[in-house]
Amino acid sequence: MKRLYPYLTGGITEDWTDYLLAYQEAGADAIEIGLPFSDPMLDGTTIQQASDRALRRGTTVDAILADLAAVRDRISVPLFAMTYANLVFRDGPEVFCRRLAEAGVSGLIVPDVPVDEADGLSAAAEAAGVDLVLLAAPVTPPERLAEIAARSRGFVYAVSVLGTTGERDELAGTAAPLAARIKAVTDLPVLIGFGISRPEHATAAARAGDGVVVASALMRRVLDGATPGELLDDVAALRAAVDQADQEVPADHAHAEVSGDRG
Amino acid sequence: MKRLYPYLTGGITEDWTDYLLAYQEAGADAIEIGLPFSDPMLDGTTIQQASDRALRRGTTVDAILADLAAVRDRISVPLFAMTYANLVFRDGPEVFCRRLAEAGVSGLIVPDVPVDEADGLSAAAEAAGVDLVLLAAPVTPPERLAEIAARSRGFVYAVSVLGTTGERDELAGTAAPLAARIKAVTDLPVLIGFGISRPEHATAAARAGDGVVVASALMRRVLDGATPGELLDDVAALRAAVDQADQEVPADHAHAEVSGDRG
Amino acid sequence: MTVLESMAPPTGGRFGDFGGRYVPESLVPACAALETAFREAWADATFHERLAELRSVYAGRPTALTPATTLSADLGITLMLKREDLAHTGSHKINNVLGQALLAQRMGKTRLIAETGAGQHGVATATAAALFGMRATIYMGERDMARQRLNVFRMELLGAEVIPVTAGSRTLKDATNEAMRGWVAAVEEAHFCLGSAAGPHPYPWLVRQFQRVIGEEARAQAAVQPDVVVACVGGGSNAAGTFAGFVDTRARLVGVEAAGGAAMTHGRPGIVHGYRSMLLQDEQGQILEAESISAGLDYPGIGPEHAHLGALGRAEYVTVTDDEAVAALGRLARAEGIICALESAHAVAWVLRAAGTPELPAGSTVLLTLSGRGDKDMATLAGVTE
Amino acid sequence: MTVLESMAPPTGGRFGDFGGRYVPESLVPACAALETAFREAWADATFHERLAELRSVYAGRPTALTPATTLSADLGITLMLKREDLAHTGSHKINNVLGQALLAQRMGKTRLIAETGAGQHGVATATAAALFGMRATIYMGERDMARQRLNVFRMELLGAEVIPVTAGSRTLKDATNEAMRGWVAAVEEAHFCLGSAAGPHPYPWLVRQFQRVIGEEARAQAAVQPDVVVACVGGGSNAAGTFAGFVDTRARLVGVEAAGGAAMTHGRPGIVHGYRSMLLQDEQGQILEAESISAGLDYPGIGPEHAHLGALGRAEYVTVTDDEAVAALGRLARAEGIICALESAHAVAWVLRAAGTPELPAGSTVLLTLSGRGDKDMATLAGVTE
Ligand SMILES: Cc1ncc(COP(=O)(O)O)c(C=O)c1O
Ligand SMILES: Cc1ncc(COP(=O)(O)O)c(C=O)c1O
Repeated sequence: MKRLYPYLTGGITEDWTDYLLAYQEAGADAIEIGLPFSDPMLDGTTIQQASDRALRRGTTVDAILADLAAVRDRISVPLFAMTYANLVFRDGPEVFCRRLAEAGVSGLIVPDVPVDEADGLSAAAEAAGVDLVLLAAPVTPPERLAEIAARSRGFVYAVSVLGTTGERDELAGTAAPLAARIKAVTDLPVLIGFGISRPEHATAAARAGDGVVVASALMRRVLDGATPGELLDDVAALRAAVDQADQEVPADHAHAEVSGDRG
Repeated sequence: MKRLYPYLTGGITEDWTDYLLAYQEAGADAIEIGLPFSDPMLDGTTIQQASDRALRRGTTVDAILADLAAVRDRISVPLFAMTYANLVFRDGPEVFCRRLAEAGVSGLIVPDVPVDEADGLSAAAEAAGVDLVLLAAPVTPPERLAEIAARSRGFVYAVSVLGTTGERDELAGTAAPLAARIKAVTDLPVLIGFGISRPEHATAAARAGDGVVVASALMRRVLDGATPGELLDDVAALRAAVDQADQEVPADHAHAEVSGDRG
Repeated sequence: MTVLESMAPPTGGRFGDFGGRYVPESLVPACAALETAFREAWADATFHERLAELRSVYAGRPTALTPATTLSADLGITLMLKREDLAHTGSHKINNVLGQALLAQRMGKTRLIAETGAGQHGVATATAAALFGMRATIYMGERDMARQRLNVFRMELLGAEVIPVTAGSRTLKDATNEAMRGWVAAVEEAHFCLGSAAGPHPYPWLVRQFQRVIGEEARAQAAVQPDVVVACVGGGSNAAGTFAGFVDTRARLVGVEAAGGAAMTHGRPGIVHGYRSMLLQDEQGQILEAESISAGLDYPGIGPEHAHLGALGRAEYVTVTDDEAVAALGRLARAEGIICALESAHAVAWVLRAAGTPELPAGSTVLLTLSGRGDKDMATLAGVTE
Repeated sequence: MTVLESMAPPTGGRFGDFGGRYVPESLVPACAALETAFREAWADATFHERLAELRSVYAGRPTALTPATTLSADLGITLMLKREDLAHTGSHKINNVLGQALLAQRMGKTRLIAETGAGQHGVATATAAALFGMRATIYMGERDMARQRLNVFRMELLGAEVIPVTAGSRTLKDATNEAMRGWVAAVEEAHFCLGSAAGPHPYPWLVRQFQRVIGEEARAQAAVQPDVVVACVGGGSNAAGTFAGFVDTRARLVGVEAAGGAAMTHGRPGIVHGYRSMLLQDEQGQILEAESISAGLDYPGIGPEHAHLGALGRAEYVTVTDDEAVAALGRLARAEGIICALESAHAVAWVLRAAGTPELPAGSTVLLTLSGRGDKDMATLAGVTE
């Protein structure tokens, strides 16, 4: 089964956890929760705006984790926190990971902590029972890719494109080859993220890997005022698109199709 | 008899020669006529404005001389032209001096042609029968003063002050000592000019020298729209003030009085 | 680690507890390639020759060391000014940029990306790009663009594209984020020409190496070796370059921060823009906006080497207010006929304040780096003084 | 008179038929005293040492000689740029002003009076006054003050009094008249720090002697001796200083005037501001207002030495329009990363236009003096290009 991991910026609205429930209801396999940071280096305009809005609302990591704890018993899918190094190292990675675990968050993605800087965090995450997900990029060289895959937990995040998060007209031609390279060196699921903006991108990406992460396309809707109910429909459409990849062709063919975008 | 040489900017109004006639009627011993130049380096604001206005009216040296020729038979006092080097050297000093003579102008004052630069001009003036008046300043050293006095014709112009033309509240303390120094080396009349703004200045200066040149104080009135009749009264008042110097005390005493201003 | 070691190529990109390479995976190979290229270049005599040639025939180096005669007499000290204001483009930023552009060319890059605050680094980058026939893309906060219109125009005249950054405080911090995002998207063709001794490894080291010419020249020029060496600190490049010339002497090293951007004095350790150092941040770990009249010091972080030198006690960090800096700029202008940048005026202000106190005893010999000239700040100052 | 003699101290203040001392009697003793003081100083090794020291530790000399690599390749010539833009305060004007301030100090003067057009000479004078602890009074046309606001602010910051001149065209010509009037009134305490190789004797000679460091440095720096030496000409000081280094060589000397201020090309002999030279004037002998986008070239006269060199055929004088100068400034910026002053851009524009034509054949080696940097002109340019 191909996976769908939709993203939500924590604390974006007062009742932000309603979106989580809607995502779950629409068929999310797991949910990524952004812990907003003032300087989200790897994020494009949409996630920057979402982070800004959440912070201007007065959101904090504590508040988000408290909100999560409150809905914890209604959420059955795994939750991954996505945030930046400064928040993780603020009180030390041990404290941070323990608090995640206590709030029911089982994974962590920190885009500005590459594998070389991950030692302390890896250990802390492991000790707290949190999966530290590492990211791989199209420019990652083979040996390094192997190391990332080996040290990643939960899944490997394939950054589809040389660029920030944000919607794009086409799925990057770099997505499928990267997914293939990662799959060649690991048995962990490989999720493709960055720029999955339309159901057809989701289908194509899910074909190439084991599933997709969708962030900006959903957050733009939330920023525009769409309700949890409306988001449920969006996620459901993505779910259908991802599922389509399951019903089709071998990976080889899918690969060729996706990389066709390159020309 | 102490002398009064009032000044008028040529071409300042359409009927500017009416002022000449008024000056004469009021008792001027001679009249200085400014031939306006665009860059009157030694003139203060009043004469600058008068020159500007005359030039903006379209005045030229030719036009001024033609106007003069037209009233020539009604003017019996000597006329001195006062202007700057560029107008004098424009077509060569010979041509320039001849034209002055033809228009009935018998003297020439060029403040930016000091004695060191005067050779050619002196010769040309002499040939045309025009008196080239040289100027002496408070800072002129003795030997140089003797040379200036020796080479000046008509009179010696004593520049009363280190400064430009323009009205001042008091007659400069430098005026009388300079006049005395010049008189000691020449038999030519010594006229004091620059900053003779009020009748009492005129009296004091006339005491120290052989008479006064009055320019800015009169031109300010003309610029303010005073009529030839009004200027007649102004010049008459100066005439009276100058004449007062005649009725008095020996030169020695006058000198002491004026230089008293210094302290 | 001893102080001297701390000035050597950092192992694993660390200065003590600070530094590192906290960047997205997309940038790791580029940073690594840059490090390799820099190590090779730095070991290559031809590279040094070309750099030396550019510095002297193009950038106006060596810059003068000027005795501040009047101020020295007034203050009872011996004050020498290292005149980076005389360098081409008007500040020390050109030293770094010429080095990086040479390196970028060596690496086959065709484009330079840079962030800028005061615009001095942007102008320097645009200049080097023009000189090397490269494209330049300069990210600049909208607020800084308004404060430094002259420099925006200069960059455009030099053929650079200036991209207004509207996120966050719309100043240097946000421009840096956006430049790094721009680099992520163009990492194969573009070199990120970072403007201070900050950012991910190898930048803090590499930038300091390109700036050490300041300190080395000054040391060779000074007739008397200084007791105290002073420089203003934004990201910390002019200070790092100056200190590098004196770290192995007994001279006290003093870095002067803007009171509103004083990462050393008011910050705590944290990670931003790819490196770990002292940072202005709130209780939650959100980065704070700095507030300084001088765009070049309006930055919440500081280069990791400074955090390390501070932790070791080898360098001291002090702060100066906007008002003190403005007054110092005027006093230097009237006393010595030198209009320095508002950034540099912070260093001057500390000397004015400290001279004759135990902080800077009478009789001291002081070397102060004037990091740049003040032309760019005239509009700001006119606003303040009118 | 041979050309070489024409470069020696002029007899009676004449360069051939030009020059002289056409000033009010009140100024004659001051001019004479200045001449004497200058002759003495120039013969005094201590004076030269002090001047050399100031030039190097304060003003950033020697300035670089930069090969314009890209333009040279594009134009098929070898173009070298003498970088007066790197001198302290941003132009060659500082060379003259440091010399005159030293001289004024030697003469016991306590105040400097100056005229300024672009403001560069005013800034330089205010700078020297600050450095020497003298008062400075700067006369500047109101129109130039509006065009060069940055420089007005710089002068005031340096402690100078800037007096707006509202007479005539409200530009340099009128400021010069007013400065001379101001000098007449303060001749005992004040030195008139004239800004170009114009004015009454000994100024044209004295200013050229203080500026010859440009040409002499360039000659020593150039690996290949130039076939052609080019500089822009306002009053003519940077050109005179440049030419002085090459007048005894076979190099062609080319002075570039602004088309709207081309005294050599469109003027006739005349007398203004104390000297006889080529002048823009009407049929009646009234001085015309020059019209140039560059305030420093917006002057109807030219130094008498140029009139003489032109009459002898030793130097050529050509003109460049505002549009050509603006385009040249941009092209130099994009090709070499140097934003020069609009004045200097006139010299660049001539090279761009002439290169590859019989006027400046391919293969020529050209030395061009970049008289100043362009910061002061950004507002003007923004107005033109927007
Ligand atoms: C003139 C000047 N000085 C100092 C700085 C601060 O930078 P750093 O601390 O890297 O020297 C800047 C930054 O723009 C600057 O323009
Ligand atoms: C940069 C620059 N170049 C040239 C000139 C023209 O003066 P000169 O012809 O005396 O060199 C000026 C005058 O202000 C100037 O500022």
